[in-house]
Amino acid sequence: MSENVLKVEHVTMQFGGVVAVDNLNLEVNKGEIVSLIGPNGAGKTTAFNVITGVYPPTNGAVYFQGKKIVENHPQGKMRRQYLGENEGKYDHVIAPTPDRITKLGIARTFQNIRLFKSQTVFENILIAEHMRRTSNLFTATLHLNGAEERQMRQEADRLLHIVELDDVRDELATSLPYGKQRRLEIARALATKPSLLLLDEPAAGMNPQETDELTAFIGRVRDDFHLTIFMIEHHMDLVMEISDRIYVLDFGKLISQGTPDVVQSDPRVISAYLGVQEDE
Amino acid sequence: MKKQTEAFVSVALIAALLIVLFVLERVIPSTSMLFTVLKKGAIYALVAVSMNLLNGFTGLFSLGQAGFMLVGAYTYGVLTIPVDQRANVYMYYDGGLIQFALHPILAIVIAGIIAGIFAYLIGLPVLRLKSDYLAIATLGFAEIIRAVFQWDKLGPLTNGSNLLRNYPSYKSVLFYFAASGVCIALIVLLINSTYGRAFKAIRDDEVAAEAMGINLAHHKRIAFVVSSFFAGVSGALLAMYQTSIQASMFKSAMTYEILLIVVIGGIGSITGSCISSFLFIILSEWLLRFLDSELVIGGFKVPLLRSGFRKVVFSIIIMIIVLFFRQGIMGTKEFSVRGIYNRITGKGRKAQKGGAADE
Amino acid sequence: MKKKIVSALMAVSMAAVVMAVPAMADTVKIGVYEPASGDNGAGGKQEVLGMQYAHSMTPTVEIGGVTYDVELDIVDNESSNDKGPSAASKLVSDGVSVVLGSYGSGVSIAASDIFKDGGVPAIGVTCTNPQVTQGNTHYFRICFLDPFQGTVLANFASETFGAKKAYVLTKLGDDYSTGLGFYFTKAFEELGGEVVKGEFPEGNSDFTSYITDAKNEGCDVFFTPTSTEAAANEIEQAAAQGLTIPLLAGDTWDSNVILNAAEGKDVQIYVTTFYQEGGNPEFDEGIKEFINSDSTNLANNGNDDTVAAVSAMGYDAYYTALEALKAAGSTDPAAVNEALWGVTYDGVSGHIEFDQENGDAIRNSAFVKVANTESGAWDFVSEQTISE
Amino acid sequence: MDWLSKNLPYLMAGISVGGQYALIAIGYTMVYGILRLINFAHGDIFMVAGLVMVYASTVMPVYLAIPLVLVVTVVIGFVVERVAYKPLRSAPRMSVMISAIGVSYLLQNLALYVTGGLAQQYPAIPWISDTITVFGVTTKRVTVITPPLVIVLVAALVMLIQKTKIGMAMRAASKDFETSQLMGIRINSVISMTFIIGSFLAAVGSLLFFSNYTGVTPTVGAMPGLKAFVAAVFGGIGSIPGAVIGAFIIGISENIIKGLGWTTFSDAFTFALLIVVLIFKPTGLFGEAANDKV
Repeated sequence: MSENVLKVEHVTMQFGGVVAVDNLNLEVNKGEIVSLIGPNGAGKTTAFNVITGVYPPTNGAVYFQGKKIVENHPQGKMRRQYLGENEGKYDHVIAPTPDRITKLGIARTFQNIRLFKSQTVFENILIAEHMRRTSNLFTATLHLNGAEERQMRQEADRLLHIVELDDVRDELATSLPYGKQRRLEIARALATKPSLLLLDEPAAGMNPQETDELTAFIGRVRDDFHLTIFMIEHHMDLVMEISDRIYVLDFGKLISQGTPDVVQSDPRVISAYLGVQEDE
Repeated sequence: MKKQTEAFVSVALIAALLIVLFVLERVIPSTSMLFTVLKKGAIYALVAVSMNLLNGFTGLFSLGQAGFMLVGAYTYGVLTIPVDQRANVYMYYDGGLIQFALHPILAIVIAGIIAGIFAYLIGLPVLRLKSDYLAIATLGFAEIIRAVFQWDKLGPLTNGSNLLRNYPSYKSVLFYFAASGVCIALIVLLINSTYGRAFKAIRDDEVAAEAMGINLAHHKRIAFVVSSFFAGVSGALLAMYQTSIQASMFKSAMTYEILLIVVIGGIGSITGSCISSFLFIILSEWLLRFLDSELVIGGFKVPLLRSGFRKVVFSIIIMIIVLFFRQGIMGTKEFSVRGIYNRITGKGRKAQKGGAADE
Repeated sequence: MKKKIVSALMAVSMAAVVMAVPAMADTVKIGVYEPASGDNGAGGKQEVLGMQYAHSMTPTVEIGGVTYDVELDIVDNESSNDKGPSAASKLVSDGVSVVLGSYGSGVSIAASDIFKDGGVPAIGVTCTNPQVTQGNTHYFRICFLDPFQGTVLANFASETFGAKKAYVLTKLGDDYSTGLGFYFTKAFEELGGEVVKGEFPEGNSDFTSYITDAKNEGCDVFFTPTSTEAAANEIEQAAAQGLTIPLLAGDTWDSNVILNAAEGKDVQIYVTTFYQEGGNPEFDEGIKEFINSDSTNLANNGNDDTVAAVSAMGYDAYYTALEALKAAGSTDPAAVNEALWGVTYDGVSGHIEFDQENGDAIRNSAFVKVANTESGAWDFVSEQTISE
Repeated sequence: MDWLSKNLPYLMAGISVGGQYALIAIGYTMVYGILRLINFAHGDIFMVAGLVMVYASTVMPVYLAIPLVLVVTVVIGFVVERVAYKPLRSAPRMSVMISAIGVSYLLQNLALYVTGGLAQQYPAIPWISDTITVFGVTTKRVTVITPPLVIVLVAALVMLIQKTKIGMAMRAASKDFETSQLMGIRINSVISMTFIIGSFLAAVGSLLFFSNYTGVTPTVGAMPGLKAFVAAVFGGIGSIPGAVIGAFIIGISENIIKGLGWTTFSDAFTFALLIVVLIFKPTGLFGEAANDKV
């Protein structure tokens, strides 16, 4: 068995009567770039949200590096149930809130860019350092953590340099052109030092040239940071070029999986995307 | 301009302000209205900044400020009334339960802590609520606290519906500026620390902040408790300034007033809150008072002027600010030495985020 | 742009402040610290009317051989313990020699230390709570006190109605109300009666449940020392619910607000008060004329010319202040404060003389009046005295 | 029978107050449903309606004064929206809420100025204000007619919203503000209509409320307003039946609390109830759950 970083097992997510994700099973192995594709409303982002702890799933579990990090709870009130006190009862880690998932090493970006609007590029990156602080409220307030603070800033600057955003360091994040905002969001996710990076439509709204740049960027990031990448994307050029494997989701169900070549020629995928043939 | 120079100039300016106040106190009679409004302005600046920490910097819409001020004010009053005065103050409750008195400074700190404890307990359930719901729940809590403090059965502790008074208070305006200044400085330091960055991240985007590994519940609670701590301290200062307090003063109208100050100053601007609280207090308590009395100039009776007109004019001014100057006095900018320096020298316009007043 | 507007506003208000200060030539200022709005606005305005009438009668005073013009410096304390102190500071900062007021004990207590710190003596007009003057040397008062008033009312309830059980309804967070309720309860229980307590919060206008409570408990009297604002609602609802037991209240209810509310309704209302119309015909006639001469005055008196006891008290307070100024021979507040201890004055409401402990008027009688719901006037019932 | 005549007054007072809260609460809930705005000034509009009646009745007979009150209140509601809220349509929600607080402040201070700070006695409206006896309990007729009147008005309102074109537009706007704009709904007239209906009901509520509790002061609207808002949240904001049921629950429980002798906490209890509901059912009793889109 190859070393899987992420394993999603029988995950079902229901909102009221709507089944957004239906019995999803998938694996992402170390060092891979895996894509999740499917038509709009197929439940891709919902799957991401389950993995990152935004919604507790109706059923199923998520494993990260072999540890169970998310599982269903009979009442669906997992958050309350598992906040802290029950942690010791399990041999695996239960980390249902997004911040704890992030601390475990899963970072993500969002479909509709979610940068910190009122802050500069530098500050956006710097925020990720917060979770690694060793100072407490008092030492931080009284600025007794000078060394740590300097280190945080150095780290952030270093990352900015790597992603080539140091020329816009002090610009407001929202004043950047679209492509750079995307890159900043990825950089911000990288700042949390993840081992798994989830990208939600990183190329959405980009022109071909920007998409090409992004493709190169993602590949470079994977290599430089020794990452595993799991990504939702619509740009087929990008997906086919970069992905090691692809999962296809339609109406919440997995309909196909495999290497780009396999998926590309799968008739179920074609019909899901074109949609109409079967109905006629 | 170098960082050290900047810090030095800032400190020098603050020192100059204190010296001016010190001199003023010796020149102008201490009963002057000037000192009254300065004291109250300093207290309101603190509570406005503490509210800004929540509403402006953490994005938590809380309307419980008056409630926490009440807790602070009562804690201060209850703990500092001299023992020999207690029989007099607690005359309906046989001198009350507590028979000791603490040093005022100590009591101020405890006032903040007790308010913080209340906030912690209240925060456990309500901080899970979002925006308007949080606002209405905190407003409700302030009302509940008020009723509890007036409860007859707690009379031996809180003196029920009756005033607390005869506790010690500092008269000098310098004390209020120093106390309020230290607290505001602490809040500024907090906002500029890594915690402050986390608060701002939460304000800008909760979901993204959580994805950055920031524990929402924990940080919201910190902001709520810290804000309430300082509201409690300002309540204690208000008690001192008023020389007597009663739970019925701390109505929701008080919270609205503070909220207006924050908005007029600019949500997310500390200096804005300070400037606007002084403006607000000076205008409403002092300069506009003439509108309340009839005025005859050269045999001509100025129309409209009579009791209550001051408030009408004042509320119209507020509406104009709210409608036409939505950013308030400062927006989210800060008034800083560096900002002025850059303005004068024309340097660093582009890169500066925290520039001077209005650009 | 914003800055310009703000500075323009500041400039205008500054200018207006400067203009508002009249030329000062041999003027003595008497501060009037009274509510013109809020719960006690109605009473405060009537009290001020008495002072204004007195001022119109005697606008000058001779101090140390010089004739001074008296100027009334009136501020509104908004019936609020919160806004009161800043109004009081305004008076102190204006340099008044002596302060009159306030109607309502809470605001008086709240401002007490402001006057003390400013070194200005104050003469309480109708604030009856003991705490106003207790333990300070600058607050005096010309009316009776709540322990006395509460006892009078308890005795009255017990003697006149044979009451065994009383419902006491007070307002939460109101010193006057809870204080008088406390003293009534104490006296009534000493007489062997039983008390059922109710409290209503600020802003409450629904009293039906309290009235039902009183009925269900089988109370014989309904004692409710509250502001007139709440009183109007209470009377209305008591009448609507057919409350047959008498309503008893303290001095605040001696107001035409109560008469208007009670007119034509089936309720019995008894109050204790400082002055009964007809007690001094000359004064009555004069002040009625004063009230009727000006539409503002008439409005301030509630649109009729019933003489309120508080107006008589305000009138007496003004003259007491003049006596003190004369005795002090100076407009210096400290001197006035010193002189006040020895001031005596025979006013329309009776003889005024301060005890040497707290500066309270030595008074041992109160009038009991009943609201005549047909004529809309107060009828005299009795003069109650308590001899210790 | 004895038990009934002892306890019925609490219940009747509760139902009657509840009905009056309900009429105010509908205004809150409709406005919130569309604009996501807590219209803090709504309670003060209720107060202004009371004052208009006081002054109108001194110069004209009651049967003319009542329609005048309704018209004037509606106009005020309309104007407040146009002047204080419409310019802020694109502003952050906090600004609009502050504007609402500002309007509330202004209305209260204007009332303070006009009345000189004194409580005004509400005129007795013939028939409604008469004293009657129900099951041995003496009360005003208004107490008895409030609940049926509220039900009739609410039924009419629900009909309006379900059947008419403007009602449909309102529902669309409260479901999705932006999209309904794109669909060609004239959003400004929908919002104005909401304020008009809300103010109209507040005016009717004020007629009933002040006939029972006759003192009109500048701040008299604050507490009923706040409680009506609590009722709206309680019932699930945006839901009209929810607001009405919430209002009745609050009115009744508040009076039961008083009847139990916990008079100190009659207001506090309302808020405690609210917080409990919000914690266990954050969208109120009948509110729809909405998930944040991530």
